[in-house]
Amino acid sequence: MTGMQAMDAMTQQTPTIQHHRAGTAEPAAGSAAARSAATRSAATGPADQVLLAVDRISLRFGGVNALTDVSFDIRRGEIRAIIGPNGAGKTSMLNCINGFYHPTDGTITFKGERRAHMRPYVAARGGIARTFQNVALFRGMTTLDNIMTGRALRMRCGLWRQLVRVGPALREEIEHRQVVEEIIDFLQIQHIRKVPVGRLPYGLQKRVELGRALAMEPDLLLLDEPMAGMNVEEKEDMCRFVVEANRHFRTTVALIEHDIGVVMDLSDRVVVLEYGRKIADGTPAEVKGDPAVIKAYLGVAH
Amino acid sequence: MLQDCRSFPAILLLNADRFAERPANRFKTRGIWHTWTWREVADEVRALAFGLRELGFRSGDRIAIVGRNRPRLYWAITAAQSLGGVAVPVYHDSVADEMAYVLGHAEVGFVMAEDQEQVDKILSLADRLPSLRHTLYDEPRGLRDYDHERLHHLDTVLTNGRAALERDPAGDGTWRAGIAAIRSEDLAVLLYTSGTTGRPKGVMLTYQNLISSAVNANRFDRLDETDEVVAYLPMAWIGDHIFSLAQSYCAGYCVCCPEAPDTIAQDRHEIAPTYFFAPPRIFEEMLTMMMVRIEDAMPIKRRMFHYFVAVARRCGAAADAGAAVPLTDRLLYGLGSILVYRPIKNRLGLSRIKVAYTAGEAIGPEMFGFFRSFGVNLKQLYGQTEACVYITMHPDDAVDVETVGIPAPGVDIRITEQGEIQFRSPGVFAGYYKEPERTDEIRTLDGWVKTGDAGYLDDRGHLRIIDRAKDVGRLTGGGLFAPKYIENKLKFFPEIKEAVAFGHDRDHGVAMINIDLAAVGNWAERNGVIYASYQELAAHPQVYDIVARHVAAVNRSLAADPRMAASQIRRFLILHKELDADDGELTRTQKVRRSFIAERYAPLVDALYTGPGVYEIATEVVFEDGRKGLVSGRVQVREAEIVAPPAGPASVARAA
Amino acid sequence: MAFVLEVLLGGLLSGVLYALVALGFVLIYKASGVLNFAQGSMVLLAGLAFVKAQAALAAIAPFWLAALGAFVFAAAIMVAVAWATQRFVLTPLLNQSQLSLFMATIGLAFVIDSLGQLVFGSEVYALDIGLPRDPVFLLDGVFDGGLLINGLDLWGAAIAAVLVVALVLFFHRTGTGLALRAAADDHAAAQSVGIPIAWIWFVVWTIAGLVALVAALLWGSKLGIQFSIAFLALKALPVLILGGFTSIPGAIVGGLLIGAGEKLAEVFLGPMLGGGIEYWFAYVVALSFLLVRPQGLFGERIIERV
Amino acid sequence: MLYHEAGQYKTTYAQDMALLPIAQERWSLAGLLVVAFVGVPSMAFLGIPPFDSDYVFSAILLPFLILSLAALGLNVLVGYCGQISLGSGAFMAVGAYAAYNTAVRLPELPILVALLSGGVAAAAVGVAFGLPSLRIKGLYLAVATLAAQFFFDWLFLRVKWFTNYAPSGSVTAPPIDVLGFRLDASVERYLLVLTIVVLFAFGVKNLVRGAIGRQWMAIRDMDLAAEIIGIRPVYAKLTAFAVSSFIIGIAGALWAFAHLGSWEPLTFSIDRSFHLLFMVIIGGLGSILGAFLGTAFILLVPIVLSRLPAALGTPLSTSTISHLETAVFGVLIIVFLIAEPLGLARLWSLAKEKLRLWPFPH
Repeated sequence: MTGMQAMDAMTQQTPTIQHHRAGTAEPAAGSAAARSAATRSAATGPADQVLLAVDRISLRFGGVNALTDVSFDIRRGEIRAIIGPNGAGKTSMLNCINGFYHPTDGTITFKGERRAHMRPYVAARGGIARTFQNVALFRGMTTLDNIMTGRALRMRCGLWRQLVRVGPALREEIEHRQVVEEIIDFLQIQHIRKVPVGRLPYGLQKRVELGRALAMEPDLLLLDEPMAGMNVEEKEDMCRFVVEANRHFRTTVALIEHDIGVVMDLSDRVVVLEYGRKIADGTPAEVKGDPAVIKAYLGVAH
Repeated sequence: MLQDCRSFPAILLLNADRFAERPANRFKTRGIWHTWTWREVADEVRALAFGLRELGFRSGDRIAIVGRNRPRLYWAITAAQSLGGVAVPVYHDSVADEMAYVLGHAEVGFVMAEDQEQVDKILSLADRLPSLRHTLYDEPRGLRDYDHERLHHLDTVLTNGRAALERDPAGDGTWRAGIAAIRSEDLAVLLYTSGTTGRPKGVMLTYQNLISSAVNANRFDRLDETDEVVAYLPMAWIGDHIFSLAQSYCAGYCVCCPEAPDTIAQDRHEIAPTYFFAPPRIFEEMLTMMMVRIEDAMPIKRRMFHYFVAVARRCGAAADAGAAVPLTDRLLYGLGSILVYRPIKNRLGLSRIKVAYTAGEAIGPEMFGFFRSFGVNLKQLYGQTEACVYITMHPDDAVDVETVGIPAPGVDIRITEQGEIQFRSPGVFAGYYKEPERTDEIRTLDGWVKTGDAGYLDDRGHLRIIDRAKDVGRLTGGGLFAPKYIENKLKFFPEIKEAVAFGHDRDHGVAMINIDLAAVGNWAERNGVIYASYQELAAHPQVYDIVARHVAAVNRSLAADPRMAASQIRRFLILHKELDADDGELTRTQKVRRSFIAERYAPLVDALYTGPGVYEIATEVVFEDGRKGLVSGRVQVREAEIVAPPAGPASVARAA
Repeated sequence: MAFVLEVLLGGLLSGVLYALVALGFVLIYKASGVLNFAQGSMVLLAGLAFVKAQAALAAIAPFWLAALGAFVFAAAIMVAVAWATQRFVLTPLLNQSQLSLFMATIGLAFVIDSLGQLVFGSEVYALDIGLPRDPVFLLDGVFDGGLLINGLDLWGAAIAAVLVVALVLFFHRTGTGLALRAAADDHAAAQSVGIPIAWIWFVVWTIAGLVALVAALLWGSKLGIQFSIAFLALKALPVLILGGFTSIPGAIVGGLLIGAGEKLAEVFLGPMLGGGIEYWFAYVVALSFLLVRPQGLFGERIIERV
Repeated sequence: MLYHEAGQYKTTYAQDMALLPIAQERWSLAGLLVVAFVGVPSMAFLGIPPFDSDYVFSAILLPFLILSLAALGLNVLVGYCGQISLGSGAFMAVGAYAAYNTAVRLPELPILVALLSGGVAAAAVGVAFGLPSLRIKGLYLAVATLAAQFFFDWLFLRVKWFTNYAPSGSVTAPPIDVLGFRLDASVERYLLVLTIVVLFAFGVKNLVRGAIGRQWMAIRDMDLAAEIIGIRPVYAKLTAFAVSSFIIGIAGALWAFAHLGSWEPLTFSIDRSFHLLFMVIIGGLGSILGAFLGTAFILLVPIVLSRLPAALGTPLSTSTISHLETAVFGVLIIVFLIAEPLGLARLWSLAKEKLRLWPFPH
């Protein structure tokens, strides 16, 4: 695998994304395969090592079954897509993974540990980061401060040191600022560094939110429709950032996305949900050919 | 001593000595400004030179510099020169084909690229560049997994260079001896000028060319090591090479590189440079920004602003004309300084400006006067790559927007019978690389260079430019038609971004207009005009009305000049798309390519001479990623108001 | 034993008053999501208006007519307050956070308290609407001497019961009532089916104002009308926490529990703690309750949406 | 307009994250501090009006500083962490009585330690009453803090131990000795209080612009998202309660010791809580400056109201004026919540931004 090939895979994404937006359902298997190979060679651990396994998860609210008996796994270093029509339970799935909801049945194994009930911040400590479908930034704070909050877990100085600030607290603050600046540079948001996020357009807010998640240096990054509501150019940028985050920061990614072109292009494997049940699981090409998927999803939504 | 130095590496060593701890470069990255002193720069350049040598860089090798302004890219130029190499800065935004031509023509063996984007571009051209041996890059992001056999991170090169230096105790001496051996007539850089037509030409500039121009210019404007500039114009452009490298080395001033394209204005504000160069476009953007924002201000503030702008104009005009300013105006000007001028200069990062230059295009007198009246020492200069920029420039005590000033120190000027401006100076280039015939076309045997511009020297010895000599045409009626002159007048209106005028061999003038989306969009917003696209806004009848008023105003001013009265614009249209360098309609320096446009939009030109009405047009456009598409639209041709020339004897053109 | 029952009954009956005020809170909270800190001040204002009007009318009209006139006058004042609140406080703060609205009602409470006292004076006024004040002995046969109950309290309980029934009928049987319930569930939906939110607020605040007036009459008959009523009415807050912010039955049950609880606590725990624990007992009970069951006895379970 | 920032660039993160990154602001603040620490006492010493009268210190400057401190503390909780509190009067009371009891029962301890004990006790109580904030939010919390208010009102009124069995319930603080000096004159107490207030203002500023401050604001702006990135709500909220109540406790102790000298049990009633809340809202939620502006404003209103009618030739009775004052407060709160929910500090920063952008609006 050479850099040249990896680059080809990257540059090929752009046209295919637009292809799909334009409505032609041409599979982009070649580039996805090339990219997934790149990912594997880049990953630290063995390619097939399972980072997170979801085993027979069910989730009920009152009488409603949000998820029924769903199982799948996420391997270290891959980009895993979760797709499905509206109301398929995709977001509920993410909510279970990062501790917002506690599944009624089933288990979640993360880094080899079976988890009982846990709060979201415990999941965060374990290395799970998350972005939201509707941007969930801290509106009263600047871009810089928002991303700095992503470092909260890693900042150790106590109240007293922070009160005095000079000395260890300032040193620590600067250390983390450096990490955050790398992310700002990576996401090309230097010009909005000190702008309160409430004033930013939607596309940039999504970028800042991704930045905040990356600042946690997570092992697993959950992205809930990272490209929803973006124009083509913003989508391209976001795709690039996700791929780069996956490769450069060695982050395993699980994402929900409606744009099939993006999904087919970015992801190594796809799991398809419908009405809270898993109906398919496999590489983009496999899933694409699956009759159940075509019936449930491709035939309907797009 | 500076006069003993024959090359930039030699000057760098001198500066490391004489300005050792003074800042040489600043670069904003990761949110803060990093500073390098001259001593540190010399050290980095030496390490880089050794690193390059380790990679096999030898005397006579070419290194292409591809990227935005960054200290390390500038250092690469000097490092290569210190080994007897030649730097070839390339426009970072050129598309792959353009770049392939330049890199191939210059036979570069090395490329110093900014980041992944540029590396990708270079790698995609690798097959077409047999001479290319190694590619270096500054910004490692995204490049980690690339094949690093012939691709090197600059950090690695520097480390290797330092290691090599350590291994070889005599290395430093050899290096310095090599620098001392560089002759002033050696080639320093190859700068490719895109020109308005044809393939780019490689302008060969020697150390002597660059250093003498830089020294003269520094003396002319009394620049020294305390000055600061912001480097933000393309590195491949002679202007940036002179301002951000040659003059900086000679004077010892500090060059600051902005963080990102989006932060240039903010970074300029933070640095507040003392020496500033910008094409009229930048000043135009500043002015438009100000006008748009002041329109949103409270009425009282708006009136205050306009009132003091008028005061400044009054005082400024009087002062520039050398007349006495009345006491009341002087007091008002003082008040205006507090309320308007200083705050605005502060906002624009111009508050410490000692000298600011504009060049490349004619600047609107309104705009020019505006900045000057605020106390910005804005001047014009006239220059070319072939002259190492300086041909003429405004002296501090005789600034006049109608002229481009007096010949720069060491420059001789003559006007030919045909009205073409020619010059001779120590800065005159060594020729076009591998194209002696094109060199001969432009340079006479006795060393005069043809500028291709038409103009004349006025009674004070100041040069006035009319247009490109070959573009100055004739109407069928015999009247002079200087399209650029007319276009510039049109473009001085903030709503008009570009204009293309036609009239040569025709019986009257016509114009195609590009509206300025920012200015017109703002107008639309304030007036409740709804539009979905540029195209829709451009076709809006009210927008046509605005432009029609401006065309009429231009016609009035043309009518006032007997030489130009005949060339008034009789019909105009507003183009349905923005002229774009990617479509070949503008040069990379954003000048309109009139003949290309005439060909591409031939149906519209015909329509302009047919009569008013609505015409269909479809054009091919190139998107940013290189794909092509069709943009079609309906374009309306309108009649413009014509002004009768002032009564008087038959007007005879004098200049031609 | 009789003593305990007596205390309990007394507590329950004063709980009726808490319940009445809490009812006002619940009505407003249900329909507009606003916790109306000014509910107590509305009780005070209604009481002051009634007393002053009654005194003025007593000179020219028979007792019952003066009382009726005063009632109409006070009701009109409450309608005006509802309108002004809707117009000048709620509408401008549309879409603001619950906390902002809550703090605004604190401001409103200040305004109502002070304006009420500026206009109607700030002394203690006796209030008489002709309710019998004779002691009543209940269950003579069971206990020795029976249970001593104030007749006023019984009347109060009866009136409160009638009011609750009337309200329930209003909400479940009339068009306006149904619309209000719809609006409480979903503001946006209510607006989209053409129920103007401003009108809903006005109606709800008017009803809450009338409930406050009834509470003022009962409370005033017992204690007189004075500034402390506004603060006493804050006791309705723990009642709400106990009963749930959105539940009418909760307000009633909670009111009775708090009323009985604090009387019992005062009598049996008070002497040990230095007395006067009525002052805070309700709050501490509510606070402890919060930790166990945050949504209250009858409140809806809060589901966090992501 | 007054901000000529061009040419001020940062070469280190420490500079970039400095308290006041703009030079002009650094100079203004330094000037203000010099006036407060040196100018005002010198004027008092030299007898220059209005600082020649004790009234200015005891009735204006001391209350202003101490209440600003309390508002600062409350702002940490309400403005930065988004947790409402109606019990700040109670926390002041805890601070005052804890300091009093420490001073009276352990007279050998320095008085500053007694003041500190007020803060510590208030912090402990604050954490205790903050515990429900882990389960409940918003309006419920308001009720919980109200409970604190009523409970402590009762406690200090009825449990005589706290008032050292003083027959009337009214207690007198011992005189303030600092490092062997007895601070009798109000200008001396002013300097003590000023020093404490300035220290706390800087300390709080350090906290809110550091990691813990970002945690508080994250909880305030979106608690679910805060939890997602690993912020423990327990820690963030309880530290906010602790820091806030500590400061309010100190303010309570100062109010008792440095301002009142002797006080009645109901000095720290719910009215005080409301006043502090108003100061914070009007001054500006989430702003250090706001605490000072809000306090100044709330203190000025009664002064203006008590003088204005007389000045206009229509003297009013005291009770009328006090009702008017209450009404004005109520109206102001509503007006601010509607027009400028972020208060005077927001107006100030808007003005500042206007000046920086001058003459352009954006």
